Amino acid sequence: MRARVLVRPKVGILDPQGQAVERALPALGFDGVREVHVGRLIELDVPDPARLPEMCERLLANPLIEDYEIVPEPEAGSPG
Amino acid sequence: MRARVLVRPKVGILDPQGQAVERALPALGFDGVREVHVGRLIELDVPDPARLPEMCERLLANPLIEDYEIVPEPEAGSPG
Amino acid sequence: MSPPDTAAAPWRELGLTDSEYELIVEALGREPNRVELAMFSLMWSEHCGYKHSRKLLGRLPTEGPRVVMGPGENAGAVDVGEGLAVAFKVESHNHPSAVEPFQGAATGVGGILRDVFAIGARPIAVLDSLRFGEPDSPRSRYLLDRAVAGIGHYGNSIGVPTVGGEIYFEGPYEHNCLINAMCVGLADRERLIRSAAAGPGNLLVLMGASTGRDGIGGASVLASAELEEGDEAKRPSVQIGDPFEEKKLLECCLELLDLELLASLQDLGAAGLTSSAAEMASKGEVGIDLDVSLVPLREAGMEPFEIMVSESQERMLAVVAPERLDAVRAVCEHWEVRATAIGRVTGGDALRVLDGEEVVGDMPVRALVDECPLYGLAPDQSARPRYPAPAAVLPTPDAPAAAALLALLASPNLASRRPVFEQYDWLVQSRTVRRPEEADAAVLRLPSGSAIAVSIDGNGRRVAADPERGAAQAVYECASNLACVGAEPLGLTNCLNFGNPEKPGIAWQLERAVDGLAGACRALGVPVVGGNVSLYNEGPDGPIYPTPVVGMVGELPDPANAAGLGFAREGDAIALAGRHAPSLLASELARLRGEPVPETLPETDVDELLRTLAAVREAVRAGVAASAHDIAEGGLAGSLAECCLAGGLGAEVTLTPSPTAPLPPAGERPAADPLTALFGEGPGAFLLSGEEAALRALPCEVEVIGRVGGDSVRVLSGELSIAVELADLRAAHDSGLARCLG
Amino acid sequence: MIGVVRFPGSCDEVDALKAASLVDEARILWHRDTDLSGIDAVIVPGGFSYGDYLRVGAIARFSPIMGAVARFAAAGGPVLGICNGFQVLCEAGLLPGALLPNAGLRFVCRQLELEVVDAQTAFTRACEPGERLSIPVKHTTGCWFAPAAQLERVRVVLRYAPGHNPNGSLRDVAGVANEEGNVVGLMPHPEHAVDALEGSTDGLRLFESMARVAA
Ligand SMILES: Nc1ncnc2c1ncn2[C@@H]1O[C@H](COP(=O)(O)OP(=O)(O)O)[C@@H](O)[C@H]1O
Ligand SMILES: [Mg+2]
Repeated sequence: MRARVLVRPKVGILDPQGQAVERALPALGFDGVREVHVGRLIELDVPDPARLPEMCERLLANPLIEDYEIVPEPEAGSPG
Repeated sequence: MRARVLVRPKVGILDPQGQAVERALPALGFDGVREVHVGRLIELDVPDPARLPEMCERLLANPLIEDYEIVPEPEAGSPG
Repeated sequence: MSPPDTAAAPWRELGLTDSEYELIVEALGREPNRVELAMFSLMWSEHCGYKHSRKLLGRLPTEGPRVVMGPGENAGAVDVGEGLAVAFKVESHNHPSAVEPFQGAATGVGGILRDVFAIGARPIAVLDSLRFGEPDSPRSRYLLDRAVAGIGHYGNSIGVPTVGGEIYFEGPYEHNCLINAMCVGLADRERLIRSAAAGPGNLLVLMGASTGRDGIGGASVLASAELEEGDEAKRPSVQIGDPFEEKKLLECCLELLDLELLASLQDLGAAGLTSSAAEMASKGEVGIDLDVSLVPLREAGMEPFEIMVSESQERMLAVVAPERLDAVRAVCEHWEVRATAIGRVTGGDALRVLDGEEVVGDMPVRALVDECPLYGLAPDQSARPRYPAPAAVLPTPDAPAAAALLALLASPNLASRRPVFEQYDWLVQSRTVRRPEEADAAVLRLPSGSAIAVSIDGNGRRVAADPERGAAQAVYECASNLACVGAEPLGLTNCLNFGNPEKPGIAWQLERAVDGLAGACRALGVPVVGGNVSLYNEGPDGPIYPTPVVGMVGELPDPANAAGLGFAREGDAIALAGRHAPSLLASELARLRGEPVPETLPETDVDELLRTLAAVREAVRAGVAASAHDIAEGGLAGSLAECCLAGGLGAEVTLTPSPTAPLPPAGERPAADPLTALFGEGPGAFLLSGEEAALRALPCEVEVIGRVGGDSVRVLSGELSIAVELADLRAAHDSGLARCLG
Repeated sequence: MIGVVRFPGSCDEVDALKAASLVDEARILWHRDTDLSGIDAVIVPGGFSYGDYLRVGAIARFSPIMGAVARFAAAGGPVLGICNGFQVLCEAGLLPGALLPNAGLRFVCRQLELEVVDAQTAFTRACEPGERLSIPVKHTTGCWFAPAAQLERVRVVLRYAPGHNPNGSLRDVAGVANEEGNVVGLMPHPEHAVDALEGSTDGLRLFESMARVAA
């Protein structure tokens, strides 16, 4: 199955990248953009999607400071 | 509206991060994972979702090397 | 003893004993409220209060003609002439790094940088001292990889070069790695600023990042009951570093000081606002009113105690005269640094915490800062920790000498540090005249045309063997590294990384080690201008090796003459300078053979060591020594191989050990058996290369033992001989650490 | 007069200023400045502008001074981007291609050898084609890349000498120019190779080239 893993800073964790983007946007004429957070996107073909959470905990995300979310990829929604 | 922007390396562009993840997984007991790509996830509240493509072209992605995809956030799927 | 009843006695959960709690009640004349309890528990912790170490630290010599600032300020400083001062300090970030090595190490660097610019010095160099378990453990390799990346991330991004450091891998650090970082700064002597708050009516201005719940950790037991079950787990206690914010803050603070807009300045480190405000008030003998409702927050709904103890990074606290506030704000706006007046200096003697109108904490400053109980140690040598013997690496204890040399060079403790220091920017700021692996100490030139040299060292295994002599040797090793580039020591900083001092065996290590440091500093005439203490470094298998890490700064008149460690010219004579008293006790070879830590180290002839240091220093300054390297890990053969590799030249050397190694008559160089002559270690000896007659004339014990030349290293030592191609040595030396970094 | 841009987060601007001062007068330009009058050449220096957050150079390219730098370049003014400055100029479209993470994914600080490919640009005029220069690199995102369609037209100025490519860049490219040759970007740091005590003086060649133009 092809899956997407979205990794983002945990709520309350400093997210300097998100802040930097939020501060840069007004200068480009994009006003009013709020709550910007920058994280990672990992896309992968996995033989056994049931093992994705473990893979996230151990490698793809840092559970101390990041949350992750597993999204089956739309075009490939059916189990591999 | 709350939206997600997924940014990934264009097809054919070197993705050493994806490769590194792919190489690291077998050692952790995750075999057979393929086609790993690592990109960026940007989540944000935008007053005017119509302007998101422009924001991506100009700032959030580099069109020379990256593709982007705009996804309205599930819980907030209705247009702002 | 009954199990701690934390509901009824929350102070226990916060690490305070019942009797300490009583003292607090006495000092306040009432029970502390939650805010006060949180603040006391941190101020009276080992980390802030130095409960178990303060008495001992008094034994270190801290005075000298060149000292500008001694221990007690955010960093120490020494005079380097022409109106300039060099500030420096080493600090540990061991526990945060064990939890999250990248951020732990990164914020360790961020924290020590703030200490240095808090006194008005521009950070010009970072050095790191790292200890991990054996690299065959995946966890050690992970910690190494991430910690090095974190140090690089912070230092590289902020534009301060990381010019040196050291790394050892030893079993006892497996569960408790050590991440110590040292920062060196440069300032006009007149510009240095102290942290004492002054001038009742002056404003307290918080600069830099907003305040979140970072690092609240233990104090979260105080959160009010309204918080839902399970919320605790969501509270991140990991501190995240933002070098970009700190870069702006650094430039902003230095400009504010240039414009003389600040009355005092203090960084926010452990215990956040609590410790910064309390320390500033205590040193200035004033009171402080601080309103938490004015503190810019990153998260909604933070309670006053959380704001007071948060360890959010990249923040500084300044005292500003009210009429200068606008000027301060203008500078901060230029650098895009947030600045908020959050309180003021008062004439009283209390630290008062306000939440708008409401007083939520009111404590005598003295009680917070000075009345923390100090404990004596109960040292007991018979309780000294026994450390398990390391695994044997050499195939046979009597492996041929050449095989032993190759194994030593390939062992992670001796192998090339290139895979690590290439991840650090060691050249930004254009001062680095001797870069990593080029010389025994990093050399940084000063605007005056002279230069400083810096080195950091501390071999825990040797201290475990003999805390007093081992600690003294860390000082000698730094001084030796400095001598090799022609530098004379000016001052020293140290970080005492030890186990639980409440255990008599650890207390013994700590006390002996401090005595060893103090004795060596006195012998060399080098004052201690600052340092840091990190105790309770223990894992399930026991304590770490006692690890005093010493950072030393010296000066040299002409950076162009700073010798490299590599042989420079074919045909040069190779001289052994100093009273080389090699011993295999606690050596790297003993470790590779799987020998346990011994229970003593040989004594050092300090008078001859002093003579040798001076002779080497002068030889380098005069250009008599084309290269200089001290004999340390790996013994004479290991150091010789390093000289050859660094210079890309081979060497031929003959040693004349005695096969039986009898005790020497008084005053003579002690003889060693052939193996010990090759690989034995001990302070005070150097390998110099240069013109033979000039080397022979050095005013210390000196013996010409061979010549530079060829493509191989050939050593004869009694019946033992080594002949190894340089290429094979290089392959071994290059592989050792690279292997660990995958 | 050579102007050296300072963004919040720049690190090597003082070093670039010192190096430039060896060949001409030089001063710092704050990123909010938009007036380049009196400036004969611009250096966009190394460092971590805006923390390199989001993508290296992505935020800095929108800072006020970059509009002025673009106009200055369009009018033929010489502009040199070093490391982070190179990344900014690529992001701003003043130079072809983009910089990707190093193949090894780690920061690399190393003294290495370069070969001059194009000695006709504003910053290599004092060099000989094929000349070797010893100049250090230090970066995490230095793997230069351009799509095939663009690649053939790119003016390559400097290459890593065989065996010296630290980041996996396409065709060993270390530096490129725009078509006119007045805008040049490179990953290595010539400002850190202007003093024998620090290891090399080969970087001076680029500054001397610039001085000829600026004069
Ligand atoms: N952790 C580190 N960070 C940066 N440089 C390091 C580190 N470890 C070692 N180095 C550098 O590598 C070189 C060799 O280190 P080492 O063998 O420990 O020296 P010595 O034997 O003199 O103590 C020195 O220049 C040192 O500063
Ligand atoms: Mg040494």
